Amino acid sequence: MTDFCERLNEWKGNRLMPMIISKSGWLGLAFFSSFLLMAALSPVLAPYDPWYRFEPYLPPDELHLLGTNDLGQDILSELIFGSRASVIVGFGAALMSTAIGTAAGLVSGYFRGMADEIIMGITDIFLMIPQIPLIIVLAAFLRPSLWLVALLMGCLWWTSTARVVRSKALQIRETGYVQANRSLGFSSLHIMLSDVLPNITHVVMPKFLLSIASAMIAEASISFLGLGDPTMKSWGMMINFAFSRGGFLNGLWWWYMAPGLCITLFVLSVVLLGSMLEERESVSLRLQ
Amino acid sequence: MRRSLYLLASLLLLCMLMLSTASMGAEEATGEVLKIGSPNVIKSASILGDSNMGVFAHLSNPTLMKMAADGTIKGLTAGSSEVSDDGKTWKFSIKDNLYWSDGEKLTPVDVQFTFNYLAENYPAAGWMKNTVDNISIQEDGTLVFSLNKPYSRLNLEFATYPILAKHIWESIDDPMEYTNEGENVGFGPFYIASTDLGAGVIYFKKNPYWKGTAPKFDSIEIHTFANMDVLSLALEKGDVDAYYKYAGTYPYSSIDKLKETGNFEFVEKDNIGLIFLGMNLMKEPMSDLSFRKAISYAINYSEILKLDALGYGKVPNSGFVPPSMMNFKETAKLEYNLTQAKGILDGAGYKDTNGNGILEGKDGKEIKLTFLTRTDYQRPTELMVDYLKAVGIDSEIKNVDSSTWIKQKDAGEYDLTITRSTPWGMLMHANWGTGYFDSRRTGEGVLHVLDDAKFHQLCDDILAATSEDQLKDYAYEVQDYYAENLPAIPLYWNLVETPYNKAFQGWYSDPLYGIFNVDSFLSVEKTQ
Amino acid sequence: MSLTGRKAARYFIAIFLIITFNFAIPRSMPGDPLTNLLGEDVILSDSSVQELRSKMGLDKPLWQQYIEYWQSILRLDLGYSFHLHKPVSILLQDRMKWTLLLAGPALILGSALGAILGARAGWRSGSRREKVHTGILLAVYCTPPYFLSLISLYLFSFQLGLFPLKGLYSTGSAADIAHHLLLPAVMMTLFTLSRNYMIMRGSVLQEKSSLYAAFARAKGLYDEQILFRHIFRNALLPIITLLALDFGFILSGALFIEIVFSMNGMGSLIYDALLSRDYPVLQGSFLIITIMVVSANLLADLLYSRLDPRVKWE
Amino acid sequence: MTDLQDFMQGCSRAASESMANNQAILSIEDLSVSFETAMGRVMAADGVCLKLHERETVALVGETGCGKSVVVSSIVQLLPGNAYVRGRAIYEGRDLLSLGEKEMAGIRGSEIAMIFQNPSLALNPIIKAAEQIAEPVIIHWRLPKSQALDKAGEMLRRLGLGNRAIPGMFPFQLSGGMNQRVMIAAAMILSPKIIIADEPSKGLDANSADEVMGEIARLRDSAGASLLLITHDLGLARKISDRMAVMYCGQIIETGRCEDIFNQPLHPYTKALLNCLPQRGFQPIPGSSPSMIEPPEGCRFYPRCPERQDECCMKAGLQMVRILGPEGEVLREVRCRLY
Repeated sequence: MTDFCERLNEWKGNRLMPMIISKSGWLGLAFFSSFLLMAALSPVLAPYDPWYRFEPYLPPDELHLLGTNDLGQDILSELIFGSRASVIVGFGAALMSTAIGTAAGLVSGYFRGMADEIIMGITDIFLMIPQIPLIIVLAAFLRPSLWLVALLMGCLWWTSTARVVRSKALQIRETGYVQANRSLGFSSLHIMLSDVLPNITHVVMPKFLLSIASAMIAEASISFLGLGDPTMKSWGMMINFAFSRGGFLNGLWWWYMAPGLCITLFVLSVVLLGSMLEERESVSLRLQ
Repeated sequence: MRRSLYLLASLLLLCMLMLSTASMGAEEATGEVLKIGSPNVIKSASILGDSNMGVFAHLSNPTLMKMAADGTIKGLTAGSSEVSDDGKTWKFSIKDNLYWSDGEKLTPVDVQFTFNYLAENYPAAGWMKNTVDNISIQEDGTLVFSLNKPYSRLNLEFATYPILAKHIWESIDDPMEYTNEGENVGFGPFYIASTDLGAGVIYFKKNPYWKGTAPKFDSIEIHTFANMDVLSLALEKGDVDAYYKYAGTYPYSSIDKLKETGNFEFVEKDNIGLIFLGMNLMKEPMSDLSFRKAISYAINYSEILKLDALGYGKVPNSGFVPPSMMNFKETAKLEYNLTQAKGILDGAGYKDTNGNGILEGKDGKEIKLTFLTRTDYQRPTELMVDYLKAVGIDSEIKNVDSSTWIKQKDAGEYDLTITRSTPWGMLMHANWGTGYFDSRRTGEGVLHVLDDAKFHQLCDDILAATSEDQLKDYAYEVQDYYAENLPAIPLYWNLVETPYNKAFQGWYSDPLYGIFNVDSFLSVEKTQ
Repeated sequence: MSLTGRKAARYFIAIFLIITFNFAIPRSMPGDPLTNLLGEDVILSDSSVQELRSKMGLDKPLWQQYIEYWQSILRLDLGYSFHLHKPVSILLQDRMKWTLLLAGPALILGSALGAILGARAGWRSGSRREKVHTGILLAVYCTPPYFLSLISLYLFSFQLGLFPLKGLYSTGSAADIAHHLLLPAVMMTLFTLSRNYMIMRGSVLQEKSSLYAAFARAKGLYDEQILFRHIFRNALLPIITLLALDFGFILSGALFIEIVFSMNGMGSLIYDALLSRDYPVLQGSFLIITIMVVSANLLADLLYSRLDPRVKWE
Repeated sequence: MTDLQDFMQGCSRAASESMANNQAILSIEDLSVSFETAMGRVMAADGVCLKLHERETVALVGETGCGKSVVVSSIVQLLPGNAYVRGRAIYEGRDLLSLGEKEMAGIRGSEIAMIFQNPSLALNPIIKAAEQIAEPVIIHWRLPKSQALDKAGEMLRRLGLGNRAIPGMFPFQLSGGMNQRVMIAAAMILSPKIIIADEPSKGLDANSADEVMGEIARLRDSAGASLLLITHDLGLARKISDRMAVMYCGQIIETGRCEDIFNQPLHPYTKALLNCLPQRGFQPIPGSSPSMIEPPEGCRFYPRCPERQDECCMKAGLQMVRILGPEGEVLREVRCRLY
């Protein structure tokens, strides 16, 4: 987010600028990796089994650093296991939406003409589908699991990635090396994969990270509506139970502040990483 | 450019502060006001179309009969009620000191009109068409209902339908869709002056023509809250004076906080309704009695009581019916005994051959029960899944919203579900909770899973019973039936806690409608 | 076909398909308007259930319902809600009034302030004040909307008692309504503000090091003159498209705010209609959302081509 | 030493007189610019001294990346944030480098104007051409927009872009040459005293480059302004400028009159540069320009200099040798041990 590596209009050195990470970039990376670690090593890190029941509504003490919830389960262990849900939903939805979005954007940007028209038509439609009812519909049909929520978000949010990729593909399509390849008779699939795609990745990466962030916020909001996955610990569900089982009123602020803070920090770290990539991408673009 | 921005921001802040102070002192309504907070949000101002509005409207349009604290049925609009020996003719005398809020006198003709009108146009009263032949009025004004078959609970049913004014409702052809956000004519101690859906408030005013004991208040306001916590905050801050929830208690987790403030008292009553584990008896393995018995031993009742009801209640009997109901019979207490549960399962042929801790059914396949749950019952369901796993029964939770729950429950696409019974639900059909199990009756909240002929016969006998002790024997028979066959396993019998501000006293609670009844509003007053 | 012809065709097909979706989504949910209508204490005989179903038109085959659905849309009759006992059009009118009263100023103020503050932050990035602004708004951007609203409700309404606890109004006077709507409107503004601030800041950061900005400076423009005469218009382009895309988010954001502050606007109407499978209300409100999103996109396209002549020229 | 004597006789008397009497309008004294980057401190300019007299055109030539643009940009403080500038640039008695952004903005566009190299990028794509030309008038003279637009229209006519449609068109609708003229119009509209042109002919085809340079020269003469031209096109420099300064790796290694430098280049690098011209056989200079982070000690051209000697690469004492004319005016400066 800082701009210290402003372009050097005179310095045309051919040495590639080494990986420069701003201060906030480091912060984002640190938080991001610590949350990933927490998700991966939850069983090791968590002091207790999150499903084991102690005394309910215990305030934080040395035994339970964050106290216990309405079923007496240790909130700190729940918090640590909750990170898994965010990681699953975040990465699942982001991977899904980025994959579909990139494919759609690539095809419509590269082929233009009728393909572009159809795909852009579809994106218009997808933009207008109200999301919450779709989630309730699917929650009713299939057993509502985090994978389902991630899948659904993936199918709904590829439109913005598709638009970004399409505009980039349109640009790259006109560049010399693509025209050259086309004149050499390479198949358009080959050209798309070997030439256009690599140049698009630095546009897709920030988008990928930002969709992780919005997927996590959406998961928390859906759980707040009570439609989350009951078999899996998740921060959204913790907040939902905290507010529906008297945590808010009885001033058990640690019960809902801890997951709320975790969501914000995890999303913050992802956004910082995303914008840092964008920052580097915009700089490297201008240095060419 | 920057100066204008700061100007804008400071202006915004200023008007924010000015506004918050300006309307601090919202002007007090004239005269003595009693404000009641309720989580039962009304969606439309339709007395017969909106179930919550219907409950509140009982103050302006009282019912014919009422249920006394001990569960017996007494007259409210009716002076007295009597039934013939063969149970086919009912006689009700109507009190003659009741006047509508527009000055008209309430006459037996109004009552006759009400029941004919409801039988015709109100779906929930559709049963009257094929039970009541005709309603006639004798010269001395008593109403005579002649039925085509004995129906022992007619007076109980008449404790739920509001009496409507003939001169107003005869011109309304579809009562379900009739909404009136303005003044509703009523003959109770208060009448509905207006309903403000935007603010979620119903305003009652004193009925000028009310002849009975004079109420101590000039107006009553029902403030509905969508968010329970906000309602608790309002109660604490004194924005509302008392709390009322139809067929429900004040959330146990918020009770201590109210008690700490020191200016609240609680009306505590045994709940006729209860939380129970519903089972799909139409499907293996739930249809197997020994499997159900084993499950009944696998449940840790004291823990569920402690976690879900915070101890406000007691461990239930296998007889399902709570002690607060009429003709209660003490049946065997439900017991948490893991070894017993495993023993029964083993005896019944549910083995764990591959030793992975999950039992296989009689057909050799591993049992995987579907636990259908609604958002309000997620916590008890989580506990249940844990208890079942302890005895080797695997189950997966299917978390759905209420409409989906109703649909999939009616289609039998579940093995277990945790749901509740309301006081009126327990009294429905042949009373003592039979309405929930009799497979011949459908409804949103009922499970209709019991198609055992013996049970059906028992229900019909109750409906046709003509004398009190006959009803008593049948009641015992029903409770023994439950104890033996366990069609459903009650989780706990809980208490209904209704807080009210100490500044008011004289609350009176009845099993059906809690504190929201005519007698209560006549006796409650500001403490001196 | 000419450019506008093709664009119009695309929009027309999109609208047609979405309206069909609006018909299909409610019906694909298990249950129907009757399942959750009468309350859990009512036992019905089958005959009265059939009678109610035919009154609601649920017993007709699906394709017939679909044709009647289109006929009613063309007649601009949105049907009748059996749950709220009111014609849908009246319902939508007064609910939309409240949501617009809440989301309207938030949208306008949020995006305007977001654009200006974001531009200034992008222009003066690195200064201490800008770092503080960006930090706060980034935190708001990353918090789930409902969570922040609940905290603010607890803090301002209960602890400090500055604001009422619930509802759209209590006495109905203008000051009272404003008093009720102020906190939720501020929260909505904050969310829109944080979204636009982030996007604008990134966009200005990118535009600020362009050659035309340097040339503008070489022409003697001083500091913010460069920003607002040159960079702002270029940086505004991505904001416009994102605002149109964001429209759906604004409405769903309003849903959470309405639930937290227990206000019955469009958000809670849709949420209740969903739970009670109130088809006419769902179809009506989805139609309104579709119209608003489509018009937002049209407006964005129009504004975009007016602001950036290169689009028209293509 | 022989080149020196030849040079002495070669100077024509008339040329030196024209330089002597008019004052130096802009004098850059010991200007050093360095950039703080992650890879270390980049010394883009090192101790640059250059004088620009009234009505005079000086061409600053050198390979790309030798720091020409940095020197020029630093005069009007258009360097990016991480630049660190030392030295003075005296203009009308004031040191431009120490002025605040407010006063600097007052000078830019009205007294010192700059023309950028890449016209289609330097013009705002979504603002009409006429408006961008009229902007300095609105900013500096506070004239209403209509009057400013008229002046812009007039300016365009003087640059041969007279037809009606052009003022209303956008930069992306005009060709490179036309855009360049729009930029010249914007720079010259307030008839500034100094014009700085940063490679105006770059990216244009041959004849439109000549046309553009012709326009610049014509406007310069009519406004009586002095021109500081940055180019790597030596032919162009010879045609249009009076004096020339050759830069190499952040340092000025030779200045003098154009004709003299073309006829008798003194510094080995200038010779090598001239040999690169097509008419002299395209002889490339061996090796590549040194890094500006750790420039070589002593003479920076030492690694590639055909006439290098041992003491050339010694650290100390490489001074700018001045060769004075009969009245003491500076005819030639060269930074080389050979002289």
